[in-house]
Amino acid sequence: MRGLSFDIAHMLAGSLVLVSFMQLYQDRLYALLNIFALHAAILAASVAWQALVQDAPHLYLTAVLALVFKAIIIPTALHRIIVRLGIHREIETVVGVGPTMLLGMGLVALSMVIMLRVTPQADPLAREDLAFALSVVLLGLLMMVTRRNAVSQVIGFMSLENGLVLAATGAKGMPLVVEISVAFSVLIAFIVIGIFLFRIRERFDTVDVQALDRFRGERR
Amino acid sequence: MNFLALAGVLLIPVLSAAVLATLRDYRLTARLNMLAALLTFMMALLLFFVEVTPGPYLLVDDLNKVFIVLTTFVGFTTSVFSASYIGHEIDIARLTPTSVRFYHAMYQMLMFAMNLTLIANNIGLMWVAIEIATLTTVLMVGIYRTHEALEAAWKYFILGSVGIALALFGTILVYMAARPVIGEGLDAMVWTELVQHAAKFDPALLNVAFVFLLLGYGTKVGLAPLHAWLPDAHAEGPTPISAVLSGLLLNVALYALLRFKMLLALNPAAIAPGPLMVTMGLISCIFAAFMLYRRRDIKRMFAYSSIEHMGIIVFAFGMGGALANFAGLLHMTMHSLTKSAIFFAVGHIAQVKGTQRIADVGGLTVTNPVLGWGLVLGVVAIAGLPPLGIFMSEFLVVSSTFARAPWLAIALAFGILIALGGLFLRLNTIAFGEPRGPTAPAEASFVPMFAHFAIVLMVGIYMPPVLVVGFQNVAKLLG
Amino acid sequence: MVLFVLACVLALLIVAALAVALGGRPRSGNFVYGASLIITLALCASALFSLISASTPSPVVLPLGLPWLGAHFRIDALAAFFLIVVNLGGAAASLFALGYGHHEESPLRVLPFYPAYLAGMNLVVVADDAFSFLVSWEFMSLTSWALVIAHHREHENLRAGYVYLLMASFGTLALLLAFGLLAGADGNYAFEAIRASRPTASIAALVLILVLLGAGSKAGVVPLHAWLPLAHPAAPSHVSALMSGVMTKVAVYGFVRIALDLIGPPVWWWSMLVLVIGGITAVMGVLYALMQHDLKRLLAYHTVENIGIIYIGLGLALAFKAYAMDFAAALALTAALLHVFNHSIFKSLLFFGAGAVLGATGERDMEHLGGLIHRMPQTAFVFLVGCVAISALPPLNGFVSEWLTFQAILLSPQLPAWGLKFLIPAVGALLALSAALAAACFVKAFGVSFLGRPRTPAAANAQETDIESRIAMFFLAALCLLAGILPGLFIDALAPVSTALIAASMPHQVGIEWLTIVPIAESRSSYNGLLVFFFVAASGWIAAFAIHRLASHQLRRAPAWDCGYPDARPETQYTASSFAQPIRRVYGMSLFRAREIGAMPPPGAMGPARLTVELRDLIWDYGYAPVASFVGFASERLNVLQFLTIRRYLTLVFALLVFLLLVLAIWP
Amino acid sequence: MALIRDLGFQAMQMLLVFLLAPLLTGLVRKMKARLLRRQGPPLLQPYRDLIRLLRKEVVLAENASWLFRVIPYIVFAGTWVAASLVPTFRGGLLFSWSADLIAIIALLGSARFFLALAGLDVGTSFGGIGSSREVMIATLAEPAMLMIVFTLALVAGSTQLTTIASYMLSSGVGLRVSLGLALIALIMVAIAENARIPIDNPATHLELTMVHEAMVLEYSGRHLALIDLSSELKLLLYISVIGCLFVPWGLAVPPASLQGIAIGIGAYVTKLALGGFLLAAFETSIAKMRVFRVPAFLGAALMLGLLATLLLFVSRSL
Repeated sequence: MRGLSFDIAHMLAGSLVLVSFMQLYQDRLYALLNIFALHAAILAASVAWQALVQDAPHLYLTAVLALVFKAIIIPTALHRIIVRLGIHREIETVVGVGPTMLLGMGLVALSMVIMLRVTPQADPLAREDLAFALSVVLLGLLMMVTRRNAVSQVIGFMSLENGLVLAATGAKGMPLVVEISVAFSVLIAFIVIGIFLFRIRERFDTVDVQALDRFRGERR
Repeated sequence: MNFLALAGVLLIPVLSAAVLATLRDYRLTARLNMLAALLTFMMALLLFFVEVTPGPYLLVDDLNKVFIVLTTFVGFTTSVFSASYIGHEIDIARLTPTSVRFYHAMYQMLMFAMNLTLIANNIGLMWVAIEIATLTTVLMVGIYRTHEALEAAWKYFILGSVGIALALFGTILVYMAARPVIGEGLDAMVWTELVQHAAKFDPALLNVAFVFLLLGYGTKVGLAPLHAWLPDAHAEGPTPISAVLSGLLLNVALYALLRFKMLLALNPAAIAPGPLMVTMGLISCIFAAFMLYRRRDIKRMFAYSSIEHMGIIVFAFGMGGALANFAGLLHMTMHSLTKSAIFFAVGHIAQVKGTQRIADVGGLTVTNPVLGWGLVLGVVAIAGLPPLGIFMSEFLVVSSTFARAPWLAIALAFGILIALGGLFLRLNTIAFGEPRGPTAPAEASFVPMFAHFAIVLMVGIYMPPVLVVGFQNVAKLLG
Repeated sequence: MVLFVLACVLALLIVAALAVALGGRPRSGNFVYGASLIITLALCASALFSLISASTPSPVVLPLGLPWLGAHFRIDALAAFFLIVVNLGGAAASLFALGYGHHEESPLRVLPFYPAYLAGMNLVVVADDAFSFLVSWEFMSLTSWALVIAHHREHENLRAGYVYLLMASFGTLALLLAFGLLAGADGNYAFEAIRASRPTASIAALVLILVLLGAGSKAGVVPLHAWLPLAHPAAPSHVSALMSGVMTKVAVYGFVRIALDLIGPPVWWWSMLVLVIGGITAVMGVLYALMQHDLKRLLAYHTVENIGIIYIGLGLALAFKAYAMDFAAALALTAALLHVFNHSIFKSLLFFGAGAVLGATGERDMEHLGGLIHRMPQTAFVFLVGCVAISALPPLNGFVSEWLTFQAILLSPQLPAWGLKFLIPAVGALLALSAALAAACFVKAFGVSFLGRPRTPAAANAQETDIESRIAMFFLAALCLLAGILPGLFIDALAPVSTALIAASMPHQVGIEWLTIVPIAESRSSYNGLLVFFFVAASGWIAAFAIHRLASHQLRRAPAWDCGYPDARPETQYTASSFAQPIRRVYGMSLFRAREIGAMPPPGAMGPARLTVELRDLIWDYGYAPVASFVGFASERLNVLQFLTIRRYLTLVFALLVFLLLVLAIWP
Repeated sequence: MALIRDLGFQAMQMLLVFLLAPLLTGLVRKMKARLLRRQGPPLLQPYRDLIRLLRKEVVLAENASWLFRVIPYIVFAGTWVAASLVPTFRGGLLFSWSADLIAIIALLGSARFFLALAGLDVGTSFGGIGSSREVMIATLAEPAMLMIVFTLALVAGSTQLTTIASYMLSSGVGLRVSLGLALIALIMVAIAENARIPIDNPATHLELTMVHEAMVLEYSGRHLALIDLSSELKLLLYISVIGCLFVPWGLAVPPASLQGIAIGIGAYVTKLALGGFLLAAFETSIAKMRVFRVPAFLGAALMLGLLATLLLFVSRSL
């Protein structure tokens, strides 16, 4: 049993990294949203599997939380925002897709090298999980950096948080307090973003971060 | 009795935040806000005289005892200042009464979050507290709803959240490193446990954790490459918030970073955190010093001065050794007192002159002498000129560093000199010369400002022994 | 004794605080200046007593300052002497200010800082550990900065204050680094501990260079002097007298205390550094002074020259001490310290004179003065005495210290170092050149502003200054004469100082008959100020008596002869720049790129021809301007970082994260 | 008893110097006239001029101040004291211990200082020309003079004139390059200080050339007499300094007998005459220099003095 549970957890975490790559590839907002929903779903599955393996009931709660909020509610809300703001047709990547993917590969390699230095006596599951979590975080950050549109930056930020949840659940026995708080903060963060988007929408008639920059303080 | 004090420091802000959220009249809420801050400060003072056994979630030791008192004291004086400031802002209709109700509630939540960070024993709880502090300040920075305010808040939110996320990842890594040694569950998150077993942790994990923590909490401290949110948040937010941000939040974030630096210092195999902090401190000190020259907004200038001072403090802790650590702790307290006092003065100046542009403010010592000379005293203090306290810490840092690493000390001295040049270049136009702009006298409370300057002057000349003993054994603790 | 001095310093600070409280009322000026006069006189008396009685220095430790160290205060012979210099200048300035103070239109900006400034200077001299030394050193600069920008309405005063504070902080940081080196990593900052721990040769050399930067910039040594002629004239006259006459001496004290006392036995090549700097400072200072036509700037630049002379004396002392020629070192040090005393007297006197002129005419520019000797006879006489003293002419004190320095130079062939063998004659020539140029400079200063015909109505109806100012000036003039006539008294008073620093002092002077002073040996050289003065006075009296009896007494007033075509218009007189024209042609061409541009009107046009003199301050153009432009350039380039988009800031964070992770990946 | 004798000698010296000065100037003028094949004024003409001036009334400019009237007395007193300190016929004078060579130069410096002030007092352009040029010449002449004093002090080991003279008499001095350089420099400085031909023309009133005359243009009567007498005294002083330092033979040694004194006076008078003749010859053989070439001339003197000092610093024997 030991081998199988490890392989499945390993497969789920690996697929999460794969989906993060797919996110980088997208340049349409709608597609990006759907991929993000898939990303959240895989995260929920992985968390659920971890709950099963570590027989820690509280993880189920996190899995459900992740699935309901991140896979369903947030994508639909963002979908409606995109329709209202009418920004679904813009292509807003900064660096071409090719170099971004190369950079992504480099980041994953880097996180592997770093995590391999961790001494083997820590159980291998933790080491693998952390490597994947680190790559998801780095990819999320890369996505925030290479996108101009505020919504896609928010999605990048969300995938970064998914990486965090993956790492948190990977750590066996991490007290519940942390998981709930992680979820709690994600929620709050999202609400705040929403408020901002609307307010930003109300003020600037567009959500492109470029437009925001023209109103930087202290004109040069 | 001791648990009462601990509980008080946390519960009073939370309860008052809830109460303030419901009340409507802003004069009442302002006074309540002051009362709550005063009560919290009393409780914090109590902590000084009472021995508290560190529980799984809360901890009071020499390091945070001083900072708790400092945070609550500055919180109280800022609430006194913000009462008169908000009153004036509403008179000139820059703020609507509803947002003010929301403002006072958020103010108390911020106080709660900072107190929680300081006395949290559980690193996860510490992270949550900092997250709450970030979110509340983001909301308060955007309270004016002008374009620049929103842009500043949005920038602060994005950079802050990314920083916080990295910090969380660092915290998780610390837990992962602690779990095989201390065992699963709550104990692996309790700082006092971590300190005892730090030597046995896996060094590679600790290194990665420290990198993430340095970047995560470093963003909140405002070190050079990660500082981008700080100037705009200070300039566009209401001045009491700039005072709290500059005076307290930077210190609290640095306090969290120091907790983790202790862990790393205890583990010999891990890389030494010193050089990393020294380089980042030096870069931010010199970078911020050069940025002072082109500033056209008075609050943004003092924000860069905060970055510069945080650079000096991180440099001091990076250098390590009893003398440098003592200087760093002293500099943290002195800087928060001086910078918040300066922001009190700047707040009134902005209200009297109706603008924050340096070009439109002139001859302050002629039109409002008390305010003008208060600002001059503040700039003299922040530039590190003697009788005032910051000179003592800069004296210790530069001279103790010069004996060990001459080039670093020369670079730091160069940064301090450039910063002094920038500050006084602007002070000449603001405080002296022909008066510009409206010359109405400022009806405002100068008590908090001059209280801070009095303390800084007193410490510059004679340091009370209780403070000295506290700092000295913490300095040994920091390694 | 130390406690008494500290009590007086505290009293001064209390007076400063009171001045803030009752600054507004008219009589407050008299109270502040009167109180500081009394306190400084008390301090001066106690310092004189402690110097003469050569009592053992009893250190006092107060619980202030660094918590684990406390603040150490001690008065040894050196400190006692400089206390006298500081408080004598302070007392004279306070007495002068009693009268002159009424001209001040914003007293609240001057009164509180004046006593604090005096307190700061006294503290520097008394401090006995690095921290309290630097705190009082910078407090002194801070209060003088506040005084410099007292008249903050004129923009150039603000600029002067800004440049001054920057240079002062640069000096303090240099001193801070020097003390950091001396105190070592574990930070034992007390002077006792520093003296006990002998630094290695390389550290001592580095400390000397840092002290030259730190104390040198405050004293106004040439490359670092640029702030002095800006700041000193900007302050009110009694404060600029204090700054020029007294603060530069405190800077010299700082240099002597560290270079001769704390570092330990000097190495011979140190003296070459100090001598070169002293020589260049002396000549450049007086050449700059010659080119000025603003009276107070001229005096400020001239302070730079006298500091050069003092540093030449100190350089010689270092050289002799390095080769353990103690008597010669004692002579050089006594010459330098005597010049410190003399300069603080006659420079304060001259600044008081300039202040009186400014008060009476409201003009500082010599081109707008002239003929003041008729309107202000007593000020003119006293200013003349000051000019004669500063030009080192026999009966007065300037000549004595310069003569002693020459005697020290004449002793130097015995120094074996080859470098010194070539350097000292050159420095001797520079010293002689600067003495002659000083005489030229003060002929111009006195002649153009006091003699001739008034060039402006303001100069025409100037009134004599008030009585207190004149008393202060006459007191200092009398002191100049006394020091010139009876130098033996002052040299013996300095003996304990040189024994403290060099363990040897000049031979006892008072014993020698006729009160002559003999620096080394009877056969070598001796000078008797009293006899020379008496001899000149007697022969002058004989001539006057003889002419009074034999020659005719008729005297007739007539228009000036002027070779047959008298022209009474004041424009025909020689002005400051025309007086300096020959000297400018000789020295100015290379040093200041002096150029005279004559603008002739087109033929037939009746416009006047214009002659403008264009001088460039090379040290400012090639020393200070590049630094300012670098800071401007750097801040301009870095300013871009303020206006990036959020995405770019994130890229910064991301890049730093990846870089640090790479460092971890490659870490061994 | 010794004190009175010394006082007597000092008074004799002062009187001798006072009387011989106009004679020397008269001699120089006579010599120049003779060299130009002119009759020239009688030897005692300077005495007559002085007496004439003493009897005439003083014409003062309207805005001349009290300083203008006091300066002649100061200048005369300073020059007279300086002249009487230089050993002429006998070394070891009573007051020579009160001031050494540096003090004498400084005394002359103060006399020049006050004279320059007198030039500026009346406020005419001529006074200004004279003072500014005089002061410019002084800035180079005085350092050169001090360098010469350094050379002599290093050779003789003292700055006291009597000690130097006695050292020069002793065999220890020998022929030295530095002393030669010092002599040439001293002659150049003497010419500049006394406003002789190449630097300034004592006889002319041509505005562009005169330096010393321009300063004293406004003086008349008894004041002018004093000024002329002091410039004559200065000429005598410089010649007696050159005589005492470089041509010391015949100088009576302090415990000298009457016969020694007589030889001393005789030697001194011959030295004066020889000096006067050489000066006259030199003046007639050279034309006046443009004012702005004077710095080159005096710069050379300063360099010579510095070179001499440098040589002595480097080695004792040069």
